[in-house]
Amino acid sequence: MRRFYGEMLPNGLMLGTAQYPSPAVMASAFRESGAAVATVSLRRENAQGSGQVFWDLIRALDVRLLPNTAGCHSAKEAITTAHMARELFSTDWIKLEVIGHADTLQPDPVALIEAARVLSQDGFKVFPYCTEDLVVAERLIEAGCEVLMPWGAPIGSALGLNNPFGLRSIRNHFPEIAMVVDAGIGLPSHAAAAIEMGFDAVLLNSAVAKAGDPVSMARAMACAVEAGRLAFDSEPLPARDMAAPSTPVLGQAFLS
Amino acid sequence: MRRFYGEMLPNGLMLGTAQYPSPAVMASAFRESGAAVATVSLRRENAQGSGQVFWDLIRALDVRLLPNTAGCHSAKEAITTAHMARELFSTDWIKLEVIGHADTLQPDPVALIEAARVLSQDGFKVFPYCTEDLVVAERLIEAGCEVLMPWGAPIGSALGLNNPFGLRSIRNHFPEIAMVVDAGIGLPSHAAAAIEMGFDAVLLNSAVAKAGDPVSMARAMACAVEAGRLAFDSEPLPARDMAAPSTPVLGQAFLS
Amino acid sequence: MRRFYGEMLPNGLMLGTAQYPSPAVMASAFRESGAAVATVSLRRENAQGSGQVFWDLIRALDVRLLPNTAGCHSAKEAITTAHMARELFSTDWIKLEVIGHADTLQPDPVALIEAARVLSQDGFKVFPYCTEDLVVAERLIEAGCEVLMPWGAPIGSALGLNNPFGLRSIRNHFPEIAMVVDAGIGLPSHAAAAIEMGFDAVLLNSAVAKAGDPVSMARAMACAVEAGRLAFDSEPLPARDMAAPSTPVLGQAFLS
Amino acid sequence: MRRFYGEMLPNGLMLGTAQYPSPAVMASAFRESGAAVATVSLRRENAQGSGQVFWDLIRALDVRLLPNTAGCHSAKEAITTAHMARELFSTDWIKLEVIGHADTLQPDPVALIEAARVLSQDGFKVFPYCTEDLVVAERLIEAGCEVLMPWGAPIGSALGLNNPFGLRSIRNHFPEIAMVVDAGIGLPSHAAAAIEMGFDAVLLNSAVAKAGDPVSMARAMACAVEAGRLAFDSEPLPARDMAAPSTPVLGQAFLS
Amino acid sequence: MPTISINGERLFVEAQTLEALLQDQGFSGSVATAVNENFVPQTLRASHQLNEGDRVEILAPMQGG
Amino acid sequence: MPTISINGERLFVEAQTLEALLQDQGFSGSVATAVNENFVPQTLRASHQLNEGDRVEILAPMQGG
Amino acid sequence: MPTISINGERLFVEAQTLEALLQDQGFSGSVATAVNENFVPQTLRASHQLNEGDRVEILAPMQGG
Amino acid sequence: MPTISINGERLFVEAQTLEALLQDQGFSGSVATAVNENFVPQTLRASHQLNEGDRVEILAPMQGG
Repeated sequence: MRRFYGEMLPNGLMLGTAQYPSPAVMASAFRESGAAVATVSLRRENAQGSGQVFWDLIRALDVRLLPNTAGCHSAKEAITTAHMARELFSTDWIKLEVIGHADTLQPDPVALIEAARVLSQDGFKVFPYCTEDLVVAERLIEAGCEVLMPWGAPIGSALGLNNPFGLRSIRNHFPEIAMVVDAGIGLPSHAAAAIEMGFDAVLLNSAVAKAGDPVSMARAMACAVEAGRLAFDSEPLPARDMAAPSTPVLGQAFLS
Repeated sequence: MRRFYGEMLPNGLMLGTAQYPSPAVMASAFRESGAAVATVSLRRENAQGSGQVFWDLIRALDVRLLPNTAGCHSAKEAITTAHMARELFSTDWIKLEVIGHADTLQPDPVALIEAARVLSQDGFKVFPYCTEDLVVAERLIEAGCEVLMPWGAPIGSALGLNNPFGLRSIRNHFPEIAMVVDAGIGLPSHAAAAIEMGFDAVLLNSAVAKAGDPVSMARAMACAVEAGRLAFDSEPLPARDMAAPSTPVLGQAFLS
Repeated sequence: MRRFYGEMLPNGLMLGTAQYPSPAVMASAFRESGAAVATVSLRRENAQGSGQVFWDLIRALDVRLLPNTAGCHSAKEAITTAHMARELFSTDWIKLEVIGHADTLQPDPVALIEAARVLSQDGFKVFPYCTEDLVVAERLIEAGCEVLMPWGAPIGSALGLNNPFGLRSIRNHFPEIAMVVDAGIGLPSHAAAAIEMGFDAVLLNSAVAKAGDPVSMARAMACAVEAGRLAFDSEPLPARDMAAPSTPVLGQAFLS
Repeated sequence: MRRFYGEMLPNGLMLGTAQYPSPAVMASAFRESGAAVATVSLRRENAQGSGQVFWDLIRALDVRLLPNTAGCHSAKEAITTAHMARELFSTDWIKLEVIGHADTLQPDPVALIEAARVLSQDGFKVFPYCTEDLVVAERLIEAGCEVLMPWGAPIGSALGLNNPFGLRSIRNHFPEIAMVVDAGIGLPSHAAAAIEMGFDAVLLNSAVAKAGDPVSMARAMACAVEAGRLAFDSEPLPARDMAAPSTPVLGQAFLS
Repeated sequence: MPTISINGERLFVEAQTLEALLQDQGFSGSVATAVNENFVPQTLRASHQLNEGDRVEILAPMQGG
Repeated sequence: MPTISINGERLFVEAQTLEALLQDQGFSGSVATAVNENFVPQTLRASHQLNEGDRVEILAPMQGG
Repeated sequence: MPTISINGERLFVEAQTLEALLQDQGFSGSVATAVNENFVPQTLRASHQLNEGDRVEILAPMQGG
Repeated sequence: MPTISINGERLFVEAQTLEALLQDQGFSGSVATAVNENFVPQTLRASHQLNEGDRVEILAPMQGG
């Protein structure tokens, strides 16, 4: 498991904080899963200070925070939001989202590269939410990114890994870069498959928060990530087209 | 998780005992994975009693045994082997294998149904190794089987779940029957996917025994089975074609 | 393209005659597609002789007939139906269907093998509707079948080729046997893929008869079968994981 | 089938002119397939005028030409090449390729959008070679493109349609835009599947030129495109999970 | 006068043979016949005696997939 | 007395600086601020003069994915 | 003195019963037995007479998948 | 007498214009030209003066995918 901007994470599970039935359920999901990282966001505060309750809750989780720039549609907007997040959450980690398509929330590659360059120069440690596009990946790395977060499938779709070829390709072309499959993961088997391919972590939110039982689903995802990690490190048996007996054929009795 | 002939298993991992680099590695793989069931077999004994060493080892694992009839090519041969196994391993559980195709070790459905009928009448609790064929499944159930073991892919292929449609179909058509995906599993994501589909357990051997590190791969598989089980019980978010934001869009700042 | 019981067919399209909006549409679909074979069936005649109209229509198509035993649930029933069909349609070709599962119409392998043996001995040229099961395939060949008709997917599902691994496997294990992918084909790309794999023909019905425009869909399927046949005979470029330029790089200008 | 910059094409097959065993084979492949469009390129001419032979050959094909900017790595280079191509081939159609990744020849989205904008303003009818990225697609359309050419898989890979979800998505999001699946197609079933999804054409080269028999493979592709077109226009039967009999069950005999 | 079933319907019939039955019932076109689940070829219909309770199936060509 | 917009709502405010504005409007917890789409760090709020028509954004932590 | 096959090997043996055979051949641990492809339970070994040409299988636990 | 590069090869040439260069070098068929990475249309070749160090590209039709 690669380091994230020099930092070793205890495991490869990153979990979002949105859409849980209640704050208590969210807190349990984090406790039970032991997720290494929590993604958070920013919104307009009102005079009642309703954002502070969430803030207290999130600090109590005692987990690494990764603020995002969700909802930003331009580089400028994302850059300003990143600065606000850095001050507010006291971290230079930023999950850079620049929405390019309103329906699918697919990232805008041009604005993403631009924002990544500016933010990297401003000392941010940028985690760009991107597609599996190799060329955009290369530009993001040139822009200063040491981590990439290619999607598995559209946000909230629970479709899993839509383009396994593309994901294998991006993973293999940049062996030094830590990578997180972000978005689209719906089931533990998707998460395990991503880690088995060589990805360092997965980031998911709605698959946990919107499951019937978010807490046990969070645990399921933690198990899946561990399973994938162990398998990746265990040198798995390669698949092959032909079959072979798994019981030795020596000393076979003749009973027919 | 359904019962297996009335018996509750602690988890859905069944592990083979063949092809490990050493007996010690095998024992560790069982200890570390906590596998609920160990499959075993029979072979011609020599006067030095070399089978006894394995027997002592296997008893020390303190795990439920499931002897198989591997290598049998006819109903008659499988039936005789089952009787010998019952006496030797003191269990009426039998993994019924009747090989129909020498290359792929694919089961012979006709002989399998016949052997299952005879053995069920003789008081065996038959775990038939079969394909995803619904009609053969129905005949096996009529023959007395309360458990089915459809394959995922050819034995030793590590290809995973070759026919997800067929597996979903057999799983859904016989909701009362405990089912184990046997053969073909190569990675934790395969195992998790099987359990997520509603299968009660997976049985695997070479994916663990022939991995570079069988012990950690055994743990990986245990995690994957737990992940699948938790997910199945957590009412997962259904996949959908369209995308949705996982961050609420209320209170979005205007920074552009 | 292999022969079918010694007979060369002009092309690999076999088309069913059921479920068309009208007899005229059916006749056009056959004319426009040039299908080599028409499948037909039997039903209880009434005193008005309503079956005779269909019979006149079908004879006017001037196409090879392949009667089926659809709806039969036992070997006995299928055998009797086959005899009636032989007399009625003046052909010893019979598409042998023995339903094993009411919902999915999946074949009963045991009864299928039995009926195939009896009918082959009675001089029939049996075209058994089967699954991709290698062992059942071997038994059917032993029973006298020189043609196999494995399904692509359940009848009427339009799902295409559910288990490509299994289909490749059955195709490759019996290189001498003519094979038809029967059932499940919904689109021309499914039909082409089957022929590209080495199958000799496809048999389909609802994909054509229940399309919005059955006649043009029949033509589409004829084109697809021809495309697959030409490709199979053209030694296609093998797929490869890496990319290569399709424009020669010699003499490249420097304009940047 | 949509128009390409207002122009109706006789069919949806676009064929490359590179990599054939000989010019004569290339000419036959075009004649036999009736491809609507031929892609061509530019290279440094020598004093012997060896490019003129190809030029005479290509004019004799009497087919619409689509020059490309293959091998260009920057917007500037592609723009200059496009201008040279327009003069040389007397057409304002240009297949815009801007390579972003040397290994996979994946397009550079940033340079592609820039070049597309400049060329559109210069009166070119730009056919941009792109990925299935929705946001890049939108930018290309804003830049003036009325046609898009998303890839199926890396150039020369013959892998087919790597990301069917992504291709369906781009196809459905821009219903007015003519689209060609370019690159990656290896078999007729790939080409048919693209057209069945709603793409207007396919562009391929190595699948034909490097097949054992390029001429018959060219015909295979023409058939596949026609099959896909007919099917798309025939309102195909939708796929469904459950099975249905394709023979009416009324009047079923009782023979068992 | 035997009671037999024709295509699932019970009838009193005067015909003594399968051939006669077909004529009496007005079947004139291409049909195939089975009695008690056994095929009776056209050539044997005239000599095939019907018995009380026989189940006769008279089938004609139909559409099929 | 300038008219500014706070989180999209137009207000007449007396505060001359961003710091004063936050106090007057009762924002006491953890917030981050931007004026006219540019980030204003906490340390500069006291010296950041507000002008007529300024668009002030005051953001707090929230759930995110 | 009958010639029998034990696990595929032909031997002249003095033992009259399966039980005696196992003892004579030194099989002492956990084994299961079949004669001529039929299972012979442990409890019947003492009474199971061996005949010329019998095919005896003596099986022990082994690894399996 | 300027030194220019033609399709990547350096040459001393006498031609003063692009048009003259093409004639001198024997290019007679269908070609397109660029100088210093900028397209020079056929109609402007006669008036396009060549300078020391110019990079001239002369391209012809070729196969492409």
